[in-house]
Amino acid sequence: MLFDLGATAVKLGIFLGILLGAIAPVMVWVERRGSALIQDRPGPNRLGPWGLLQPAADALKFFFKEDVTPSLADRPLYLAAPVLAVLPALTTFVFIPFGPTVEVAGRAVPLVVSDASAGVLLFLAIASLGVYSLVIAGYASNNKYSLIGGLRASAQLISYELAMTLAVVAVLIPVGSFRLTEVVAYQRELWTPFGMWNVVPQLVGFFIFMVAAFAETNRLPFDLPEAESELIAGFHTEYSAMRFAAFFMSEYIAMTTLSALAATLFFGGWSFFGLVEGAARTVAGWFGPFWLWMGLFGLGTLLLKTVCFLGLFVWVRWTFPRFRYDQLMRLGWKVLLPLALANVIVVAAATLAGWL
Amino acid sequence: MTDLLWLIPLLPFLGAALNGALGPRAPKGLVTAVGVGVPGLALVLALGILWDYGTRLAPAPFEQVAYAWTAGPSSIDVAFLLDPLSAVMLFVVTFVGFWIHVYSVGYMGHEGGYQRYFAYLNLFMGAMLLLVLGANYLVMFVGWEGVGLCSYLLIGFYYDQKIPPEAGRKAFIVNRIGDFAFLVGMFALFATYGTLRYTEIFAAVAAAPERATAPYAFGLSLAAFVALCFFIGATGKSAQIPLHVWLPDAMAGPTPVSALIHAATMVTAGVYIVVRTNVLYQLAPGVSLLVAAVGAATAIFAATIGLAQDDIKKVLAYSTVSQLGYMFLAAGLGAYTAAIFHLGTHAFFKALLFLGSGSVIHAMAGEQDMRRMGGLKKALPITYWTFLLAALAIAGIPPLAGFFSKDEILAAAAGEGHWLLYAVGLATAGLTAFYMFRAVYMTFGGRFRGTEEQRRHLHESPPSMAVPLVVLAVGSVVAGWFGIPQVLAFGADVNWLHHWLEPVIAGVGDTAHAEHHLPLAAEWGLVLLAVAVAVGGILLARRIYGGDRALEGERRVVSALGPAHPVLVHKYWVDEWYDRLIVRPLALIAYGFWKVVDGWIIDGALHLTASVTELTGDLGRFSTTGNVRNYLLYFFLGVVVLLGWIAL
Amino acid sequence: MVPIAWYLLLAALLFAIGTVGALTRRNGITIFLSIELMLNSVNLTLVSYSRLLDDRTGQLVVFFVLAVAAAEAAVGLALFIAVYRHRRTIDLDRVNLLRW
Amino acid sequence: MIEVAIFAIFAALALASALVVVLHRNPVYSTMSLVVTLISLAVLFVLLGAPFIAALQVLIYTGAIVVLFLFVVMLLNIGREEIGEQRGLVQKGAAVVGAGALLVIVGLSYMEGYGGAELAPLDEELVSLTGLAAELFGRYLLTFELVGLLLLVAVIAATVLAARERPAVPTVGRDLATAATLEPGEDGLVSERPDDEGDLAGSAGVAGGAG
Repeated sequence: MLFDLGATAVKLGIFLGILLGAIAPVMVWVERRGSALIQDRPGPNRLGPWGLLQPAADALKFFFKEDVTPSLADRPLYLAAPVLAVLPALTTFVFIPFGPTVEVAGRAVPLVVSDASAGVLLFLAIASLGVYSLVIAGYASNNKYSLIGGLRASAQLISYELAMTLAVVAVLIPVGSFRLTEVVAYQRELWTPFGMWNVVPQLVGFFIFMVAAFAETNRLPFDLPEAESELIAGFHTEYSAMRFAAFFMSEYIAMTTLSALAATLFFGGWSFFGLVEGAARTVAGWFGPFWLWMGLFGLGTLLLKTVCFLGLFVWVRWTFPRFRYDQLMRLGWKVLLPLALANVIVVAAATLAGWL
Repeated sequence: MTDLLWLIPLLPFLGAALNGALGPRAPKGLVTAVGVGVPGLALVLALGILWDYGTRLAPAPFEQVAYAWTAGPSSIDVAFLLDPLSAVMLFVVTFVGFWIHVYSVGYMGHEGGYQRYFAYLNLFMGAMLLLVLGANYLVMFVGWEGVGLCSYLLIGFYYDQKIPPEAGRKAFIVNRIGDFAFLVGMFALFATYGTLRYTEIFAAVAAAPERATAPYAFGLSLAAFVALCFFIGATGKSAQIPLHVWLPDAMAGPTPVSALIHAATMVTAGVYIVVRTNVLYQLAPGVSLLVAAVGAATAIFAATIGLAQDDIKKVLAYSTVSQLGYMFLAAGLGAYTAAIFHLGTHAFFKALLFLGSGSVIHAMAGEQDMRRMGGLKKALPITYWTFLLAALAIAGIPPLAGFFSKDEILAAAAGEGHWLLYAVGLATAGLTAFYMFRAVYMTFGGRFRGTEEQRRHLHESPPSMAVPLVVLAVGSVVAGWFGIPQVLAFGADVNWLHHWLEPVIAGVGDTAHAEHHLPLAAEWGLVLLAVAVAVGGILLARRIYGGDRALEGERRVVSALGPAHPVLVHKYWVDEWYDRLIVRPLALIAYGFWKVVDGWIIDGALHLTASVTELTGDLGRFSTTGNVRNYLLYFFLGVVVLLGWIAL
Repeated sequence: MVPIAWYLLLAALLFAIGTVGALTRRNGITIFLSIELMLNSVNLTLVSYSRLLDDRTGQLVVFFVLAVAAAEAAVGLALFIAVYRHRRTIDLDRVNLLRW
Repeated sequence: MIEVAIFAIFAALALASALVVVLHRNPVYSTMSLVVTLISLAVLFVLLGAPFIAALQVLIYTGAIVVLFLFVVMLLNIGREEIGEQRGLVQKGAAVVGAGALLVIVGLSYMEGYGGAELAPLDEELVSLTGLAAELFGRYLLTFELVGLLLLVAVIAATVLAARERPAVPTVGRDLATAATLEPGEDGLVSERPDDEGDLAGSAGVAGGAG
């Protein structure tokens, strides 16, 4: 009992540490340097080597900026919005596995915070709660740009959630379970003795998932809720200081979790064609317990894949132009959704045929 | 050939439909072709069928079912019956009818509504044929009503004038009174025998007379009851007392119509139906006697009126009524053959008379008052001679048609020993001769008394009118030769019609009576007496009206009659009495019903329900506030109550 | 172990609250929300029974209720949008043309 | 023990937020507190051994339906309810009384029904998803299809109803009109879908309803 609680606490701690301590600052840096790289300019390079300390400076600035609350704002909601933004983003990570179930002091410990039977469902459910923060922020700011941004956000998120969910469904059909651990396990036995990544049979689904992910995170080319050229900064126009930072971070965290999910669903999650276990076993042969190395290597692999996706996010952001709103809606409803449905049907048929 | 029987009634209906569809703009030639061609076809067809039927050795009644009208246990079909009786009627109707159609072409030539006229006339032909050919009372009744309708339409043909439409309405309503009784009779028959087919009913009656003679209603036996009802109907159709009032007014219609409908065919429908139902009449001696009495009364009554009329058509109308009286007299006496015989002969010479008068009126440009005529002999010779012939025929001068038929009736009266009836008949014969020749002399004799332009307008009728006159004249001569009594044939049995109608007039039970049981001498005496009376009437008329003495003769008569004359002129004020005794009270009652029953009770009830509804609505509407939450509340509270009722 | 009656009572309470809301509020949206509340209390009841009777049907019915609620929300809100366009309000006391 | 605690907490939360839903004058607050109610109910569902239903609850209700409400609230920019003169006091009183009566009736019947009913230990079979899916696409397949049809109809109806007839002046940004008209359709369209997908993807497909 206590042990389990402790294990869960440890796992949670690890994740929170990674997300808040590592991913967010690093992403800030990556974003700014990456944009500079793409736009062929130096970017932040004064603080520390290659400006590596820039994020810290940003954080400091956020801490010390004045926290303005518009006088006509709906205060309680205005204050609640940023929190609502961060919470779901952080929570969803608990369903991402970073290793198999291992022996720790004679007890079986799954290397995942929560292995609920409705895992993916809960992931999506909680992720879908993120909408509220944007809408509430937009409304509470009592500012028409913010309101429009919030409205856009709600419409856009709901629209693309469909496509994304259906893509996930297509992945889950052959697996036959909502547990992400099962998804990973499935990919480890698919076709070859070393397993095969879902991206191969599910290429279409992967494409849909990624596009939807971009929209879900309000990233370019789908960042209309905060399109600066039209809405200043959309729903978080009025926010400043740490509350603004909260939105900022929540966006990065959402990106990260989605990337992790993508990695887990389509790229074998923590596994790498059996190499990870192998490496863990060999290293454990020299010293240290297996479960430790297993966890570390699994987490490492997962992070590696995640970071690749994050890079992709940045790359796309600075490369693509922004959609117009009606184009966005048309794409979501008239292209992605039918495509996803067709994909689901095809996959279901293939599963019945026994190919997957 | 007889299989085509159903075509005969159908053809005129088709003609009527066609002419009706053509519309007033239709070319006259086409209308004429249809209007006259159709009855012509019917005539040819009828002659063919009659020949085919008559030349059979034993002409059994031929019945043909056009189609089943009503289904069920007691089905009533649209069926046609061809038996000796209907054969005679068929011939008369088609023959006279056709020639009157031809006549109409000339007579109506200048009138408006030419096509409408022929449509009506064809329709009448169809209905009349339906009447005489129907194999059961219902089909017959359809025809019966049909002819009534046509009569109404044709009397009111000049709907833009005042009198004709009223006359039409009068005819229709009076007929309806009779029809009502007729319907009751039909119901009684149907209720008793479960069928309306002639053959079945008569067979049933003949098989079990006691059933028909059993007391039925109002202290009458079934036979008596039905016979009475039918007779009332007949009085309506055939203008017998007390329902005779419509016929004289019916003269408001075009003259050919008067000839065809109100002299030759339709008005004889009553006689026809009585004869057709003779089986029942034979079982109801009382009613038969009533029929005879009414007939006789009508005969003399109408004849007397005829004395005082100045309108030529009125004279003919009353003579028609009186002749019809003769027929009923015969029928009532059981001399059905005589009735039909007289019906046939009368059809010819009365039609001829009317057509002649029509030709006169035509020549006089619509003038109908005999006092303004006179001296037309030279102007319209054909008309004169034919008219004279017909007058002789109706007066009963041998060897013309009227003589034989009338004599047979009188003989029957005498033979039955009803001397009163005989006397009445004889007197009527004399009166008939008198007023007919009064008409002849006033019209054709003496000098012309009309205006100048009438004189200039005088002209003999066109052939289309002349030819029918001649044909019918021939008819009025020979028609009588089909029923020459044994006596007059010096014992030779040449009474063809008598034998022909034998199967239809089969005596039932003991009521079968031998006709001639008078000594031969008496027979001859009666015949000579009748002829003498007729001649006397003629001579008297000549004495009074002959030559140029028409008008002062009239004056002499008037003074001679004294106070009686106005009575006759005003037809015994029958119309006035009816108006006082029936029409006005009826109108009063109707007014009361309209004001009280309809106005207060019925409408009142209606308004009451309406206002109650409105009141409840006014009270209830406040529950519909239009506010959804209130409705929701009602609903919810209801649920709570229900739930409490269930749970606790 | 929580006695099932508690769940049921909780559901009943929620239902009552929802009812009062639906019957007393004037704002269409709020009424709609109250109705959703009632639906959910029913869901809770259903799930409780499926637990009590150890029968899955209750959960399935909840599933259908969810679907139907989705449809209801879609149509209902569309209606509100339409009403608002014409009357510039969704105060149901003002949308009462259908009256005497 | 823990279970009782969790139940107590979330039941209280649900009740409180429900009261806010009903009583608050601002629709936005009502909506948000409805979200709270729903989530706490979801937790109770988990306690009752229906995690799948709980997930769906969050996914469909909070993730889609209530967002829809919020969206409409904002699109129509419905502010605080006009504090008009206190109309319909009778209505209010009757409503409260009726609700109280209902509560008493139901409560009494529950109490005498399951006052001390002890629950059988939760068996995994009840919780398992596959069983649920099997039954959903077995006994209730027809119902499922019908619900799909219903949703399809709802989509069409909503689109037609909300479609803007010219000239139309939405209170908030015109560029949202498309969204406004599309919006209501959305969850309909998707949760109506699984019936094309056939059997085992079904339950997952319903998750698609989350959209």
